[in-house]
Amino acid sequence: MAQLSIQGLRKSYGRVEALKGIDLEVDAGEFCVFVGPSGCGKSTLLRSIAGLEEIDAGTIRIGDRVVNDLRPRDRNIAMVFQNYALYPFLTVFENIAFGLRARHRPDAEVRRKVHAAAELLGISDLLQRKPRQLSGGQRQRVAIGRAIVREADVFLFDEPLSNLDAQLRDGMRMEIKRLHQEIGKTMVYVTHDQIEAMTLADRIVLLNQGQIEQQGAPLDLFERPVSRFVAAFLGSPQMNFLPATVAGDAAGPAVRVEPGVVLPLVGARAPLPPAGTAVVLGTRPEHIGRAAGTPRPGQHPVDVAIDLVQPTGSRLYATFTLAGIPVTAELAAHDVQSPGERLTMWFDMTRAIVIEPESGRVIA
Amino acid sequence: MKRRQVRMAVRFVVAALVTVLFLFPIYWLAIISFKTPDEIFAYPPVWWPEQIQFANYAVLFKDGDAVTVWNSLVIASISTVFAMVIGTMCAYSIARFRTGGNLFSDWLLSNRMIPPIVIVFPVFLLFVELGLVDSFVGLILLYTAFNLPYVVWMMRGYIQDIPLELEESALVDGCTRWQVFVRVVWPMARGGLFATAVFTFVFAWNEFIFALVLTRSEVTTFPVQVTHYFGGQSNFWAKIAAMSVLGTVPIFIAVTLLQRFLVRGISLGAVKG
Amino acid sequence: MTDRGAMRGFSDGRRTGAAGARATPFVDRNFKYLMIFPAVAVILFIGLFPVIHTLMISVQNLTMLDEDTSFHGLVHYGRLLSDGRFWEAIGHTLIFVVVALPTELVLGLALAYLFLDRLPGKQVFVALLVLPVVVSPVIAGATWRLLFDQRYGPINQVIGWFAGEDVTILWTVDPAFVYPAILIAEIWQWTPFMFLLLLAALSNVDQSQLEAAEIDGASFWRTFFKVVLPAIWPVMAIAVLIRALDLFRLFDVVWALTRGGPGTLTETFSIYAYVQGFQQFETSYTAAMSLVVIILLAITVTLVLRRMEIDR
Amino acid sequence: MRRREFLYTASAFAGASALGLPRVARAQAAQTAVEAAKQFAGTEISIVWEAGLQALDPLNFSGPLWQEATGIRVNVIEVPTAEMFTKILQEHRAGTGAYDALNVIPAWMPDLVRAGALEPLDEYVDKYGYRQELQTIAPVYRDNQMMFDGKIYSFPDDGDVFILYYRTDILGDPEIQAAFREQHGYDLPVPPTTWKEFDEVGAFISAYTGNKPYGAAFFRDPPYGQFMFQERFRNEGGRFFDPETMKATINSAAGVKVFNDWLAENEWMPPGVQTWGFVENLAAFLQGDTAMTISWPPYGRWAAGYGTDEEALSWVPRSQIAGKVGYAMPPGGHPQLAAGFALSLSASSRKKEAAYLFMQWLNSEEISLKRVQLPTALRDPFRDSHFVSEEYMSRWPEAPQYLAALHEGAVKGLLDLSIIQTDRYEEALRQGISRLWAGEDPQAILDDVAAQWDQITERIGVDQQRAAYEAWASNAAAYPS
Repeated sequence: MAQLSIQGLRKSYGRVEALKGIDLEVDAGEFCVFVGPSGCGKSTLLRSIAGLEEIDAGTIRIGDRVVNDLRPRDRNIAMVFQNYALYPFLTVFENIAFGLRARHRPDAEVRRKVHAAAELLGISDLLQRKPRQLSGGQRQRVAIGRAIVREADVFLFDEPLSNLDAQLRDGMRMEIKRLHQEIGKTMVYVTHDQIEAMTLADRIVLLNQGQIEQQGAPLDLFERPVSRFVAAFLGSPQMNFLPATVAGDAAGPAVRVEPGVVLPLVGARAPLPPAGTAVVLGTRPEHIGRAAGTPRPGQHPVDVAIDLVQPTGSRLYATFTLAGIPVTAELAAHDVQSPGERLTMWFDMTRAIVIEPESGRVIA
Repeated sequence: MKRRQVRMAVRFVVAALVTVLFLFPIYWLAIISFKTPDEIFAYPPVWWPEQIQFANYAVLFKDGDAVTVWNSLVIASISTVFAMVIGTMCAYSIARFRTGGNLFSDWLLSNRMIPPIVIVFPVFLLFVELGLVDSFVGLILLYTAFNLPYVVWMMRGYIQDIPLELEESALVDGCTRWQVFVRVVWPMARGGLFATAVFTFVFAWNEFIFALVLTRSEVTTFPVQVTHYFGGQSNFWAKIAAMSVLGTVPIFIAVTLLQRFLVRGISLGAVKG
Repeated sequence: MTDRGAMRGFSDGRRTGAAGARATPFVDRNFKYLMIFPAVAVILFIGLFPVIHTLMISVQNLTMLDEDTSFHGLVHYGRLLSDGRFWEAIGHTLIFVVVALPTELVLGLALAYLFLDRLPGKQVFVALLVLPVVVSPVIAGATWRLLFDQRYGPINQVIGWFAGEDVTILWTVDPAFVYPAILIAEIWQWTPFMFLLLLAALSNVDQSQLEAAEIDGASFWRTFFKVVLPAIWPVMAIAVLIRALDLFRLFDVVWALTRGGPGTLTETFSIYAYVQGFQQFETSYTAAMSLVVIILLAITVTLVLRRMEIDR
Repeated sequence: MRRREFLYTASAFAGASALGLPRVARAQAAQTAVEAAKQFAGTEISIVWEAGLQALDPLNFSGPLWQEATGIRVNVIEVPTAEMFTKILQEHRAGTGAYDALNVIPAWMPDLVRAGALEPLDEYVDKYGYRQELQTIAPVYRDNQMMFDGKIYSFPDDGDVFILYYRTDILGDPEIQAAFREQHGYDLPVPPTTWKEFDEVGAFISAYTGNKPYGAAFFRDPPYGQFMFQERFRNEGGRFFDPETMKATINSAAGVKVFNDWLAENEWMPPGVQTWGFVENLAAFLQGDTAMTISWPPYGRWAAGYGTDEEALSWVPRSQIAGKVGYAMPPGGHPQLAAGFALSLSASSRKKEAAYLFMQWLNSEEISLKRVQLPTALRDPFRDSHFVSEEYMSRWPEAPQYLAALHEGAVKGLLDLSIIQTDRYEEALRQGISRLWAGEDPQAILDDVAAQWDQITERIGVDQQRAAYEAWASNAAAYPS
């Protein structure tokens, strides 16, 4: 049964519509991530769930209660904020205990729960410190601790890792994932970072301009994006989008990206529009590789001249020009020596998508 | 290197001279309070008394005049606490909910601009009506009211500097609005509370015109007491000096202890930090 | 990242429907009004009532002997127009404002520069220099009375050392010296105020901009006007405004030193109002005078604020 | 008197009245008051008193004594002179009953009575048999500072009068006398009796001794100078108003002469004398820096060293001139009865009876004699009996001459101008004096002051003011006869 259920949620600030009708169900124990570019409404959505924003229309249910008109304190939720929102004047212990104290829980219970949470997060030895004596990661743990002692129905995370440096972020991400596995609570997590979204989520909700663009399991979205927006948002480096036209071909559906370069589309697909229609071909960098040996089915060779090489150590990004735009390919570390090199690339056309340019919808 | 040192030495000497110059009047006042009558009326003036003596202070304590410092302390302290609590509540409402809009804020602040001389008479009549003349309650109420615009103005700035997330977090964690104010905003604004309270206190401590008109004998404050020594037949310079020192020392101590909060308070919040 | 743009605050908690009225307690629903209520009540009580009362008595005719509360129209306002002493008092007040204010500003700025860079004992100097500001103005006035005493005060004595003979400057009587005497006392008390503010403001000026100016070879004055002044302007504006308002109600120091004399040469508005209201009991006339001044002040301050566009 | 003595006296007194012992006849008013007041034991009455030395009387002496005798506590409200009139009138307007008894300066009486602030006392005086003792107050005070419109409004309680104090050793110095005679062709008058003589003697001493001491110094600070002007102006033949038109005549030749003489005197007086008030002038005289001065009676007591070892008087510089001071009428012979407090009953008091009894007791023959001898307080002899008190005469060697001078002053003295809103006229005059020190032309200043006076008169109403002035001027002590 759905732990969190939202129907027809609308919210505007003056004349700016922040949320334009959101429908969403989050199952009990599910880890749901709201992701999207800044300004897409994901934080507003989260804050509406928390009761920090008042909504203009729609219904929000937590469990079987409609919480629209409940104060935040009455919704039985817990929330972790981007800047941790720790109280600098309280010790770590009191920070974690804050919610319990506000509800006047007995002292023994407070102590027991705080210590349990601290244990879980590995911050037991920090309890008597003040927040300013903690590192960023430790502060984050305290913030999480403060949320989990509450034993709330739903946990909300508002970009909790964005203030951490890259290395710490990876570590914390793992811990949050483990935490979710251990306590098994419903979690709603907001981020603008697609890697976080991909790695953490049971379900990703991708928002764009106040609407849900697509939602589902991470791999679903990655592999079967419904729109150019989704395709572009997930994956790094970004998917290449090449202008193309539909080409009728005896062997099957194909697109022409530039004179002489016709790429056949492989796999089960919806039928393409008539030949000559302008479309956009989407292909991810990791689906372009240096030709070697015999091509697997669906791999199609294209001759290119490399313009730019960006080695990352384990991999290498090579950029060449095709259809008048730069295209990036993700290659093995030593596949290309220097710019100017001419070589043959294999395009994996089983994974390529075709997009209708006007609407941005994926059509095949 | 050498030139830099010379420059600093010169600056140091100038700074020292300026400081001495600015402190001299206070020194003179203080030293008079220790002089004997003969030394006060000595010509040419005596810059350092032969022997420090406390007779001028002893008289103040013996006659009970020193109690006016206590009166000032009571009135200034209580009115400061009231003004801080009420003012900070109001400031919070304005800062976070924009209550009443700019018009309300402007109106609040404009109350501070009214010269005291202008309203002291109507206030007197009002107090007569309410039996508040020559009462602690009256002056406390008046100073509270007079300080409120300043407190609201200052505290609004400090509250705006508090990250909103702290309050939101508290709301989610189970606080009512009032609990948020008491448990989060109040402790977070501590620095601002001090800075503002110093000046609220100084104002109430030093205020003269209201105290002059609205007190009789029970709650005379120390500035009014000092003017009592400007008698019709005599100016008691020794008493004036001793009473002034008695009333000024506490404020010097307070201000020195709270030095680091001073600048923002003094500048109506224009200078942060 | 936040989706909320410039919104830094809470929604007001009153947009919820009927269901909300039930679910959210009264206190939380009306929280913002309950929070301003005590302050508004106190200020209305002490701030608004007297002004309205002043307005009322200004159109009556209350004097020392007469408690005539019948309506007299605007006679007192008319009398104000032809009362030379009132306008002179306003003029004297303005003299204090226009002389003391720039002097305090310039001296304060010079002092701030003196203490800007590293200096041994800086903290102590600053802590000591601030003391005059918190001395009660009445006490400050009394202190300067002592200092300016032509016989038992040290100022004439020191001047005498330089002059090589005893001098007897009558600081509180001689028309050539009364203004300097009052101004010296006033400037003594409030220059540290300017100093403290400007020191803080100067310390906050972006160092990289100063260094850039230095590298460009700009002169001190050029740097000051192009870089420093714009940076400290907001603080300076506030300081000037505060001081201007304070100077306009100047009372205590003048009262202690000259009582507005000799004659009415140094009578400020506040002193004139005190004399009229409390010594001569021209109650209604004083009320009219007060209201005119409140209105003049309000207009001036509003204009100045608009001009300076001080951040609310 | 020290505190222990007060208590001794107090207990002896209380014991005596408790036993109902017959007392000398003239002490009856005090005793009557005490007996009648006992019914109010346990209450508290408030009395407005001038702040500072004056208030030490009720605070340390009469207040405790009264409480001991009657059980009525006295709450002394100290107010600086400059604020007294304001506060009394304010309080009356407010009607709070915060003040029961008042100290008032006679010049304020017409205004206070007109405003209804003072309670008529006749009824109480008769009820408590005080008329007889009122008659023994020195006539000039009794006849002029007690009644208004035929009713008693206050008890004169302070014989304030300006006395000329001069150094007998200096004016009597044979060497100086000889030199003076040589220069001026007449014997140095000890003391000078006209302003011409005074100025010549003063200037001569300053010059002869090289300003050690100066020939004389005065109060010149306007609040005090104002009294000095009133005295000298009238001794020079000046009149304040034309009784027909009520036009101010303060700018007459007499007024200008006074101003010009003042300016001339400043030349040989101590530099800065323009700013001198009570204390500066006192300090200079006691320290032997000036040979003559004019002031209120306490100068004479302190110059003799009477009571100056009291702690409360520690602010008075020690007298270097005890035994060397002579007392006389100021030049012209008619001293100003400057200010001088009287006791009045507040009309808004809610404890009139008790407050009245305290006033009667304070003012009575028995108690007032003690009070005028308090060295710290500033109440000066005002009853016929005070001037001839054996006890008082024994206080210091020259005390008999001192009392004689005060007595003479009470006979020849000139009343302060006292009409409707006197304070406004005085204020204009005070401002005129401060302009004189600022260097403006005497005639121009006085013309201006006269114009201001006319304006004030017009605002008050010429006829009304004329009536008030006529009533005042009809007193024998209004102008020298």
